[in-house]
Amino acid sequence: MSDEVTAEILSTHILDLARQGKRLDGRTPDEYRRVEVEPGFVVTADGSALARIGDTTVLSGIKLEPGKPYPDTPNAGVLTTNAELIPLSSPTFEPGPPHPRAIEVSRVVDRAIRAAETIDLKKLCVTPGEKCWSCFVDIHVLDHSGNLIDAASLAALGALTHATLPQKRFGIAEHDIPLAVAHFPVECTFTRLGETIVVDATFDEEKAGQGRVTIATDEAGNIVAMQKGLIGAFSPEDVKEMAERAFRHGDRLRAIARGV
Amino acid sequence: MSDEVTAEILSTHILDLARQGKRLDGRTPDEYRRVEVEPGFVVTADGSALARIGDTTVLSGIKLEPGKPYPDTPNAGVLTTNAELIPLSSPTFEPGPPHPRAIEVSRVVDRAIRAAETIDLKKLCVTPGEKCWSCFVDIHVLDHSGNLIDAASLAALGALTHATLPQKRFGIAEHDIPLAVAHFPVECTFTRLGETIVVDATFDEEKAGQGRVTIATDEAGNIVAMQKGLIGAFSPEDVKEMAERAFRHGDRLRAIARGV
Amino acid sequence: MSDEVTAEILSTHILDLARQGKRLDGRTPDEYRRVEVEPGFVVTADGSALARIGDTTVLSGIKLEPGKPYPDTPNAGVLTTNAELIPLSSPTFEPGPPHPRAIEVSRVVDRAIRAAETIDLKKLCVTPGEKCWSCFVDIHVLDHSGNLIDAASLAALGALTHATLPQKRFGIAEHDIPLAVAHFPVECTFTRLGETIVVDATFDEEKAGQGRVTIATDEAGNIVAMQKGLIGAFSPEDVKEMAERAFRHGDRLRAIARGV
Amino acid sequence: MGNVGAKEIPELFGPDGLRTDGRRPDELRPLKITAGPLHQADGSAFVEWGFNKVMAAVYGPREVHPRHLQENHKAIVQCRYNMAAFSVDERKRPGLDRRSQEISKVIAEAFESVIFAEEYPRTSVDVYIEVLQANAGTRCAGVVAASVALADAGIPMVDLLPAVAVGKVGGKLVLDLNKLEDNFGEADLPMALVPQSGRLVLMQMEGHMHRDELGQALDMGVAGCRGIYEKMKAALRDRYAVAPVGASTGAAQ
Amino acid sequence: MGNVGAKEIPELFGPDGLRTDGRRPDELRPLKITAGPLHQADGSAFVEWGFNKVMAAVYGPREVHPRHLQENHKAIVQCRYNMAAFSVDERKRPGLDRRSQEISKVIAEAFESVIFAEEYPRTSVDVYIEVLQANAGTRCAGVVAASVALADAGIPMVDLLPAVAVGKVGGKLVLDLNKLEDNFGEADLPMALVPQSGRLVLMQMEGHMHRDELGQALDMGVAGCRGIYEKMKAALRDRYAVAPVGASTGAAQ
Amino acid sequence: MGNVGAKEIPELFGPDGLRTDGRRPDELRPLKITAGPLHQADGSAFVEWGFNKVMAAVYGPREVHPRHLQENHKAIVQCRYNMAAFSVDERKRPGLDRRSQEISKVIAEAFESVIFAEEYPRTSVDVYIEVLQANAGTRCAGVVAASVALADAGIPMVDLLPAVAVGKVGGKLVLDLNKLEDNFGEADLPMALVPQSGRLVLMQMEGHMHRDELGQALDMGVAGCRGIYEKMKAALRDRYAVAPVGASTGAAQ
Repeated sequence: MSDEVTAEILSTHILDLARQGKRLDGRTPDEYRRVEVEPGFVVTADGSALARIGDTTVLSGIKLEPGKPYPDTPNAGVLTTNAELIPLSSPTFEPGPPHPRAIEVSRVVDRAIRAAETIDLKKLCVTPGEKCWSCFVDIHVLDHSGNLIDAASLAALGALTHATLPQKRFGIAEHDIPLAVAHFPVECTFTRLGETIVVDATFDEEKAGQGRVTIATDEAGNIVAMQKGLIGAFSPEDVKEMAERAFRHGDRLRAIARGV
Repeated sequence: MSDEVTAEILSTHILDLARQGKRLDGRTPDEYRRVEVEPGFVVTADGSALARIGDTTVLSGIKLEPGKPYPDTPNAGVLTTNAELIPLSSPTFEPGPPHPRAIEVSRVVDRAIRAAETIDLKKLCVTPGEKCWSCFVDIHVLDHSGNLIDAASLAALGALTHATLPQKRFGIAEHDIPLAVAHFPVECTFTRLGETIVVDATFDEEKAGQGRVTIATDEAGNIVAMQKGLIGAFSPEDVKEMAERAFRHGDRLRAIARGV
Repeated sequence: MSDEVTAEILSTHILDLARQGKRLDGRTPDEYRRVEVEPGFVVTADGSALARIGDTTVLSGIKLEPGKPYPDTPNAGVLTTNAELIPLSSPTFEPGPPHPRAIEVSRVVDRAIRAAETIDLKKLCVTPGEKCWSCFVDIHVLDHSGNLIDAASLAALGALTHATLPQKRFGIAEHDIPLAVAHFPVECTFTRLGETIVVDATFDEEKAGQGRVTIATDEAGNIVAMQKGLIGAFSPEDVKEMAERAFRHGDRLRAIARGV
Repeated sequence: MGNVGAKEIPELFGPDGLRTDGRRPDELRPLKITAGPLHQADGSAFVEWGFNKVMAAVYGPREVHPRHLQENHKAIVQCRYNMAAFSVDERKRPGLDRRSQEISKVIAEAFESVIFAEEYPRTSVDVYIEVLQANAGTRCAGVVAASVALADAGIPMVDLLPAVAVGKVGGKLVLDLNKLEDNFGEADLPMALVPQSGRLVLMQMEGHMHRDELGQALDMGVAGCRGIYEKMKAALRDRYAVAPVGASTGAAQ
Repeated sequence: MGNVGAKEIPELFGPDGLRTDGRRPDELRPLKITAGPLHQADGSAFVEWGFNKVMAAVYGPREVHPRHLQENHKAIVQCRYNMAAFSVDERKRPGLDRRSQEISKVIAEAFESVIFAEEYPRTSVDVYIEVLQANAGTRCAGVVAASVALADAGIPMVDLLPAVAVGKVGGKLVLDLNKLEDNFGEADLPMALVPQSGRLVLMQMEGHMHRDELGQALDMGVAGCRGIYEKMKAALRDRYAVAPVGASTGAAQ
Repeated sequence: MGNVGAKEIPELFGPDGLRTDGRRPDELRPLKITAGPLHQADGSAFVEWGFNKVMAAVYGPREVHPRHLQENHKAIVQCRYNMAAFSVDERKRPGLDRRSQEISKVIAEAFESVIFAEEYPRTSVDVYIEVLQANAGTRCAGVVAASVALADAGIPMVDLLPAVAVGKVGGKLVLDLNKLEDNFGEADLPMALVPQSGRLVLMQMEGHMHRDELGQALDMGVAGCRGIYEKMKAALRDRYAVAPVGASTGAAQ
């Protein structure tokens, strides 16, 4: 039996189960796999966290370096988010320049961090128009069993939450100080399986899926980012319902990422 | 019938007609299609023009930015010409890094602008060796029905002719001033069809063609650039004759590009 | 007979000969082909040499330019080695970005030059942390008949030995002075053919080979770089024996490269 | 969005409650759609929307490049959303940046959600969007242009795809942000609607929108899309009115 | 190595002859090997060695990409050694630099020297090494991790490949350089051993080592490799002890 | 050309009417052509012309890379004109810049105009030109070298392709510009001639040349080409004189 046929049969089965509100691994449609965030995994980073959602594993590391503000935001530091979907993490990833799906992951995570004003970029400005801190959020996917965006978002938030400004390394001050994190956005991703919309899809569910929506919420009741992806369609009512579910999951995920 | 065979038959037909001094669209060998230049098409550019030669459409936009003179020309501004043969404009263009034929278009247009001293680059120098204006001539092909070089040259000249130095945008002066255009080069391109040499070849004529020669002339009787391209050969007598034809067409094309 | 079969037969023959201590071109296992180094081949370079080992020809050119020290070595000039395995030199090389085998050649040559402290980089520092000389060693392979690393190393050493600091070109002083070369590393490369290990393998021997070891020695009895490459294995005893052979050949090769 | 540390926020509503360009909160900018302006493409459209100028062309169904992307049971949609160097205030370096690549991806997925892809296995429908002059809302203008170009090319689809952004400006929801509003607003929510099913196939959002505002924002966007839908249909009608079917086929190719 | 013009060289041995981290000259840093931590890869291993953290994964034998590299009579080994941006003090730009490409090449060749490649013609065995935290010796840690990952993936090999560097520091030969020793030492000689044959399949060297020292350095490295070999075998035994063969197959895939 | 804003123009003619290097206006620089210096290439040539040093090699007809460029009814010519980093005063970054790509294109087209391409369908004739030392006129030197290399490789052609530039310097037309004349001259018109037919297959021009001067410039170039043609034929005769046909075939491969 070819891989294509096997995949087709598996997808059909997943959709059949979904019709009955069931999932292959026994979860309900609104249930996440086990979620863990382990901060401080990499000591060479100025902040780091390993996030696990089921078998999906994503590592994020923060680096802060002296930089120069962008001309149009002279009073703000610079934030750069980069996701590497390295071929180590999945048979579906190939070496080479960043694939659009890697770019999408990094941009959706970046958008939530930026829009939520997770870190106050103004505080990263040293001399307006001249000197600032550049904050790099690097995301390294290690094991891809589905739902990369949520895992990447948790890893990034976990890494930022525990990051320090390396003032000592750059001879700026005697001591490092914590990077001030002001807000805590988390992404929550939904996948359509027929008329059922499940949260935290596995890799196989993503392949069977008919559209994906990610909703990032903050701790104050705001939606800070959304992204519809893949082939499929959602009604406005679907979106409203997913948003409410995203807020419910958000509180728990946020607590895990912050380690509180 | 395969595409290749159809193209072969069309080329044979075009060459047969050429032997009788005729062309597929009824023109004489020395006749251009309808030529139009519409300046100011894009307001975000500091100068712009849309050039149409028959169904061929090319848009050029000028951008002027503060820059730094090249070390070997400390008293001159910097001119950069770039042509994008975007896949929107022809089934024969593919996405990706610039193809040699795109590079050729931009370099041939650039050569004429530069050699004719179209704009006095010394006037774009602000502080010798330190500060100058960088002038970008970007050429965007929208519809490729043949004779891209002439259309690109007309669009670029039209855009330069109506460009302004954006002194206000960069806080250099209260008012913008026109970019001083000193000379008006235009390119005129010929294609060999058997022993007949036609001007302004269509896409199909280019495919049937046996060599191409572009001759750029200025308003003072000078040849400022030439380029022989594609597979084919021309005698010195052919070149002399084409040059005379280029001067004849040049006056009319120049007037259209300048809008006078 | 396919190319693959021909190559297979040739390789078998080479290995058969090696078992008897013989080689296709009549050399003994420890014998180099004719070695020549012609300095000053290119006058546009600040130093240059053409190295020939049998039919293998490699040209190296040195360029010295004002630069900036690396932040972690503020008191030293910058050395950059680059090898181009251009498609002109072999049917097995293709155009495009540097292939790992080109990177390996440049890095192995660079490692020997750098580790041997061939040029005292501190003397290339002009103003600590601010200004220094950047020394570019460019290696251009012209004819690849095997043993590129040794030929590249000889060409680079020959070019450095005769290089001058172009103080005049950059208006730094009235006169150019010689680039001070302090040490003279040469690489010596071995190839396993069964249990025989030959020096200076030809292209065909390299294809039949079962592993390659390069050992760079200086004039003072030091090993300054080593590199095992290709598929194959060597015992520590093999390595010790090759090192002794590398020292023996080193003295002669060094003299040829220095032209003394 | 994203203008942290930038200059002071200007006033975005007049005393009459109208916007800086005189529009009501739920009013679209002027929109002009021309179907079939290009001769080489299999289908094309030109959209002038506020101060945006966007050209779209469609080629296909045709052979897939690069070949390994080919799918055995359906056509794929490949999209290239590109901004001309001179389309923005500060010259943009030619080539696709990360933003353009992301937008290309979500637009391709939006169209692949409405095209009858199974009818053309092993082919590609190539959608090219060129932003010639940008002034906020280029991705929606691109979707509208590409959708009309797809229809012009005769690609079978469930429906046309009207698209528009809803934003939050000075605490209020407004339709179809202009550049000033985009720069200084609190949220931007572009979307593309399948009018026939009432479902969204493209949706992105960035900024701050309270959970209570989402429903109203979506409703405003859907209503806006329905208005745009009419203009899209009219543009296609005009195209055929000018050139009857037989002739237009020639012109479009 | 390579720190010409850098700051003063610190003291690298204590009065007791021990190294800055308290090790004897021929003593390894703490080494922990975990086989099979990843779920997608066909085989994987995680190595914590001193302050290094390196993950390796193996996929294959599988179809060759790009196709033209395929060989008719054997499998090829493709290796990608990569450093995460945050694995070093100064952020590393993502993507393979020249050093990573060279290391990838010599590691691929080392494994191709021990794999029974003829058993899988026209396939590729893909070895991915990700350095997550670097502190001198990452290529050797990568070889050790990749070797265990290959075994975990069930790829038939002559033997495992233990690897370690010997260095020269303050004029003395030492095993398994740490970062300080690597920065200020006189020579670095990483190697990988086939324990069964006693031969080396990876060897690089940089610095100054007198001809009389080479023999001792190689012997020290070989002895070090033999110690590492035992830990590699133990890690694979632990892997099967935790999950019996049937179960582990599932977990590894 | 192109030295707008540069230093003052030096005197380019002596009181005797001779040029800075002592040549008459229609006199070539010293030209030495060596056929067949390389061993790997199917054909090769080395040209020393004034202070230029240019090597050319030809491979083919052989399989086309990349494959999709293959043509069913003829061979294609692929050309790569490249300048070594050290060939010019200021070090050139390795790799093909836009100028090199343009020159590669027009040279490939020139040779494709004279090769009997129909004899080798579905193949490529690959022409590699390496400028090792540059001093004005490298594209013409490259064409001369490549043409001899093609003959050395036994590729059937209508004729050899001599090439030379005519320039305008201090208001006068001169043959074969040197570097000073190229930097400070008013026009540069490189061309390549098919002696047999008297037609040009390569021609570029940049600068200012009055319409009345063109005829004389072309005539001067054609005459120059005819002189170079003799030297090219002599180089090929020397090649066979040294090594008789049977032996040379081996040496060239």
